[in-house]
Amino acid sequence: MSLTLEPNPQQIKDEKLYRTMGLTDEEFEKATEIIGRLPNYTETGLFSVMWSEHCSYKNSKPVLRKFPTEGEHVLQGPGEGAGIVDIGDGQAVVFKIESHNHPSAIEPYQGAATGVGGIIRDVFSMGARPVAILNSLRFGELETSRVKYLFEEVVAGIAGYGNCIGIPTVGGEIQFDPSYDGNPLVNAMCVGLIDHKDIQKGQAKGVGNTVMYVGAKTGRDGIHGATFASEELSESSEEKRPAVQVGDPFMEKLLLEACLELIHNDALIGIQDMGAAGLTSSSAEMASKSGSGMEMNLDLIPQRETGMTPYEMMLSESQERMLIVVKKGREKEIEDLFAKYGLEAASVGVVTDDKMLRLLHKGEVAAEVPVDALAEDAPVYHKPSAEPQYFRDFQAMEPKTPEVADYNETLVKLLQQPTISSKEWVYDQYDYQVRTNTVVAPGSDAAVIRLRGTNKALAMTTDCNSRYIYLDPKTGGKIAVAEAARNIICSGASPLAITDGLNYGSPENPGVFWQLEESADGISEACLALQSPVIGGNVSLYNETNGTAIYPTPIIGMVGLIEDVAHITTQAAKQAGDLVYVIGDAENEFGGSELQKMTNGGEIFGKSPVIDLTVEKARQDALLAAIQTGIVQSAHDISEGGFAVALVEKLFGTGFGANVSLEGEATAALFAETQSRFIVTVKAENKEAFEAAVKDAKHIGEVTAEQVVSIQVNGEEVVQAPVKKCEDAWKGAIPCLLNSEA
Amino acid sequence: MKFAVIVFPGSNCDVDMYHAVKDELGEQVDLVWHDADNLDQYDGILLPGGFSYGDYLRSGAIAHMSKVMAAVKKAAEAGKPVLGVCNGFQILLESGLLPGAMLRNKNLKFICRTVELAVENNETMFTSLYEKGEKIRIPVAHGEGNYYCDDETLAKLQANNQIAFTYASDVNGSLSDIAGITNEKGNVLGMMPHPERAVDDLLGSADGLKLFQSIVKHWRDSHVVNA
Amino acid sequence: MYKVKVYVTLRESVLDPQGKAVQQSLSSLGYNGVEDVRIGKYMELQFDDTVTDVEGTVKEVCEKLLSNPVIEDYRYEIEESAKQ
Amino acid sequence: MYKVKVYVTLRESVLDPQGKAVQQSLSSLGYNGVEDVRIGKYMELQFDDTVTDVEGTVKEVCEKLLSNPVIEDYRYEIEESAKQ
Ligand SMILES: Nc1ncnc2c1ncn2[C@@H]1O[C@H](COP(=O)(O)OP(=O)(O)O)[C@@H](O)[C@H]1O
Ligand SMILES: [Mg+2]
Repeated sequence: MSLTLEPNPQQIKDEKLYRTMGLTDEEFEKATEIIGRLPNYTETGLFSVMWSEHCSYKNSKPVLRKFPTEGEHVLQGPGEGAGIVDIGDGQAVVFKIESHNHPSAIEPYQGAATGVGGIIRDVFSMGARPVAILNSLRFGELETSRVKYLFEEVVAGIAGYGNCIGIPTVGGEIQFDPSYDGNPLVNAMCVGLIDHKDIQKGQAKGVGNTVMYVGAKTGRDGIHGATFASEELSESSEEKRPAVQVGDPFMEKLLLEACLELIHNDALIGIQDMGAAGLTSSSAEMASKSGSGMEMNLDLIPQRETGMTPYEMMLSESQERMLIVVKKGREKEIEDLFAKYGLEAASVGVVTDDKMLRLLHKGEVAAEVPVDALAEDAPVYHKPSAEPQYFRDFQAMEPKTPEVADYNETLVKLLQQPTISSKEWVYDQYDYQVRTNTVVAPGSDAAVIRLRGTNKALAMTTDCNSRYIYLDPKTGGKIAVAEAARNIICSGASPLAITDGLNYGSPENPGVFWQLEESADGISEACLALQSPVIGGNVSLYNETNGTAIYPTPIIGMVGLIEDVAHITTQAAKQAGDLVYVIGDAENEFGGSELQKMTNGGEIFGKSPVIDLTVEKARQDALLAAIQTGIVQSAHDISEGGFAVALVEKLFGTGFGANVSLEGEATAALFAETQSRFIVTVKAENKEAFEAAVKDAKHIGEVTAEQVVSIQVNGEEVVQAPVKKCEDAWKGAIPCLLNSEA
Repeated sequence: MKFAVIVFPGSNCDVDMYHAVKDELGEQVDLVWHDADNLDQYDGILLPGGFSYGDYLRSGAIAHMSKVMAAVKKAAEAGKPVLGVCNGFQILLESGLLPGAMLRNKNLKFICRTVELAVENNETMFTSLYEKGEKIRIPVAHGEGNYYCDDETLAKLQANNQIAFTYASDVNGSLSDIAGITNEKGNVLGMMPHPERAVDDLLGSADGLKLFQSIVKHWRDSHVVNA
Repeated sequence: MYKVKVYVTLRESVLDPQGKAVQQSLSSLGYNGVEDVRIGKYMELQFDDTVTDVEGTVKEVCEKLLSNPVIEDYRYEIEESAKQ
Repeated sequence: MYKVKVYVTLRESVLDPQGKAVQQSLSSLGYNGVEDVRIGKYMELQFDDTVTDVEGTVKEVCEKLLSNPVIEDYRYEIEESAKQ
């Protein structure tokens, strides 16, 4: 094979070759200082991937420290593969979100597929059985053939991986906006279940214990993926990009079952998945966390290609691999366990006590670096942050109500906006039922998974309206958490905790860094107010194309607990004659709204809606209590598109209509996106009980047998439309955009 | 009655099938690994859905070469009920226990939704508790469920009453809307829809339960006669 | 060492949904002259020197595994390749 | 009329899970001499006589639609075929 001659340490320094790997001059100097000599090529590579933003969070760490991470039920906060929350009866729920934005921009099918594969490994490496997958996607407008291609392939990739491995994809969210044109966002979240006694850690303890490599062989794919993810996309990304990683969900299914068997074997000391920066991060982090060192013989690494160098092996991001540490002398048992699943388990190294990562290759020491230097002691930067001018301009604007001539027509057009329209085209491709626990499938506010053998269930959702966050990061951050919580509450669950996927532009831009800081503050405040700590997350920076950043997009993945399956509630109306209530009044708030975007040529401006977390919390508590006493037939939060959209969404697929009367200014009453609001239906016989339970609920009308939606404002009928007409518009929008000529 | 659920590498509806039989039907059931060579102790064989061997190459192609398939054939020849659902159906087709083959869905996409089926033949050991023509709601979840066979085979299927279920309206492009077929003897059923996903009203439908109950009824009846 | 190329194609009588979709999207891209598209599989197998009856083995694996005779045809080419 | 045969294969360094699964299954069936299997696509396109630059068109559609240049390579053969 090719005999590439690696540059020697002096050349790396003189020709500043470390820069092409993503290290700055200062970082290279710091690395040199730490090891007391010039690093060789492999060592430079180790530093460059481990000190990339993706692995070290060097730019975002100061921001992440702000999040409230503790709570009564939290068993494992940020730091391990995924966070863990107690749900009683000796069980716990494990979950985390992760981004795969840059790989998906290059090869959308495989990028999305391997994103799903990666987050699943994070969950089962904790010892948990993955039970559900969610996703959160952002694309440009569905207008160009490139965006349509990205959208179709990303969805197919998520489906391809999740369906094959047999974990139901139960929910998600999608927004379309020009800011994501060249840089789509693909975030995947996985939820798992575990018994407390089975919780695993990525640790390398016990000098002399054996380090084993299990799963797929190592190839040259994805080398420098972590660094790649920490730079903005540009023309030159084309050449720089690593060989694309291809997902093998069948391999991962075997690995999953084998690892879940492995955790019951007392020979196992620690386990960690090889995600970003592959062998480098898993080995260095396991050793560093345990205060130990590790020595590996790279000749023993299972290799898919011939002639691989230490640099290539250590930086490869081949998928479906795990690093484990087992008790010395028990290796054969482990090999046999994996062999049953047709998998290879190779002993590749030992745990040492010298806190060094030492790599042997063909009888020589190929690299020798302190593990802490790679893992814990990565540099941390406090980037300058500055409030951007656009924010001041928006804040100075007076609220403006969009012009609406025909309310019926506007409602139908809103339903056709791809961000609002039905996502059935998407979730029809996901097996959301496999494992037969999905009680509430995609299509309602939050998905619900029952916990077999108990009377409990879990509700889960992903949410983030990035337009509000762009207009006002702090308020938008609060709203994202509050909206996730509303979806959880509407399903009959109380929020347990969140995971956050922070997607932003370049942190070198003070305006972007300010967005990151402000929105993190908003998220933190809402987490405290709504008692839902952050148990883990992911940061993806440098989401820019040719210098233009995406909207700041901190996706909130939230999981809630349903105490009794009898509390499970969906958004759909249940029966004619039921009373319709609205909780919360509309204000003249259109900044970042769907109506504003639609009537203003796709542009948004002004102030985002405001949110009062005390009011939010009080309403959520009251509604949940009412749901738990069994007097609520259906509940739905009011989000994009406002009241009218939420109302018709409640009627789709039910065979019912509704007749309601509102007060106030018609455009706001119908389409404003004022926060902390819900629409609820209640049986007539429960009128008093419900009104006593939810003080600020207003009775506004009835569910009707006639399949027409009729809305009066101040006594005048402003909307009168067959539900079927609305539903067709809503369902047909995405297929129609995909089929139309680019 | 004692069932075997065969587990191939990559099966993923095996536990669903297991729970349907154990929890909802209340019968005995074991998960049996694909390298087993003897199924004599079982009264009914269930081939679950999923992606055996990733469904790489063709769905069911690699699995049909597994060691256990010889024992499945033996059970089929002995007249025991053999049910293949989704990937299990594809494996039965690949192994020749049922005629025809699967093509990719007409829209080339994976389809997951609950669909309406019509019971075409209620005189099989799998369908006796349904009415003829009964409409039932059962979920589908597949990418290659577009059933194909040549004209001669189709004529035979029809003449022998081997079409057990059809889709009430087109789902994936299947010939004659075929959703499930039996072998000539009537003791091997393959179907793309998942009856094991429809055994509990909490999850939206329990219409699949009668299929499993029919199997048990047939077994009880024939064992009472034999006794 | 032998390099074996196997071509698996859908039988003429069998509808090819994927081929049809490709043909349609070609025509919507303006390539109207493409009348028909059929999509099959192309496989490359490396046989080492331990295999004595290469042709017999190829036929066997094509029939048993690589193709499904109900819907597919296969053909193959065997090339002797230099030892690496 | 032209019959165009297009072969699309995964690039060398790209993992081929399908090929790997087939190779393993062959070896577990006792065909140990099959060292490596790679699976790609084989397509047949019928061009009618309205297409003037067949080769140029083939290249174009291969790059735009038939192959994914990020992970795949393609090659093609053009055969003149009798009018039907
Ligand atoms: N990418 C996706 N994958 C799976 N389900 C999705 C996806 N996008 C939206 N959905 C589902 O469609 C429904 C409506 O989504 P959305 O409008 O975002 O709801 P909400 O506004 O209540 O958060 C939800 O059930 C959601 O889970
Ligand atoms: Mg909602």
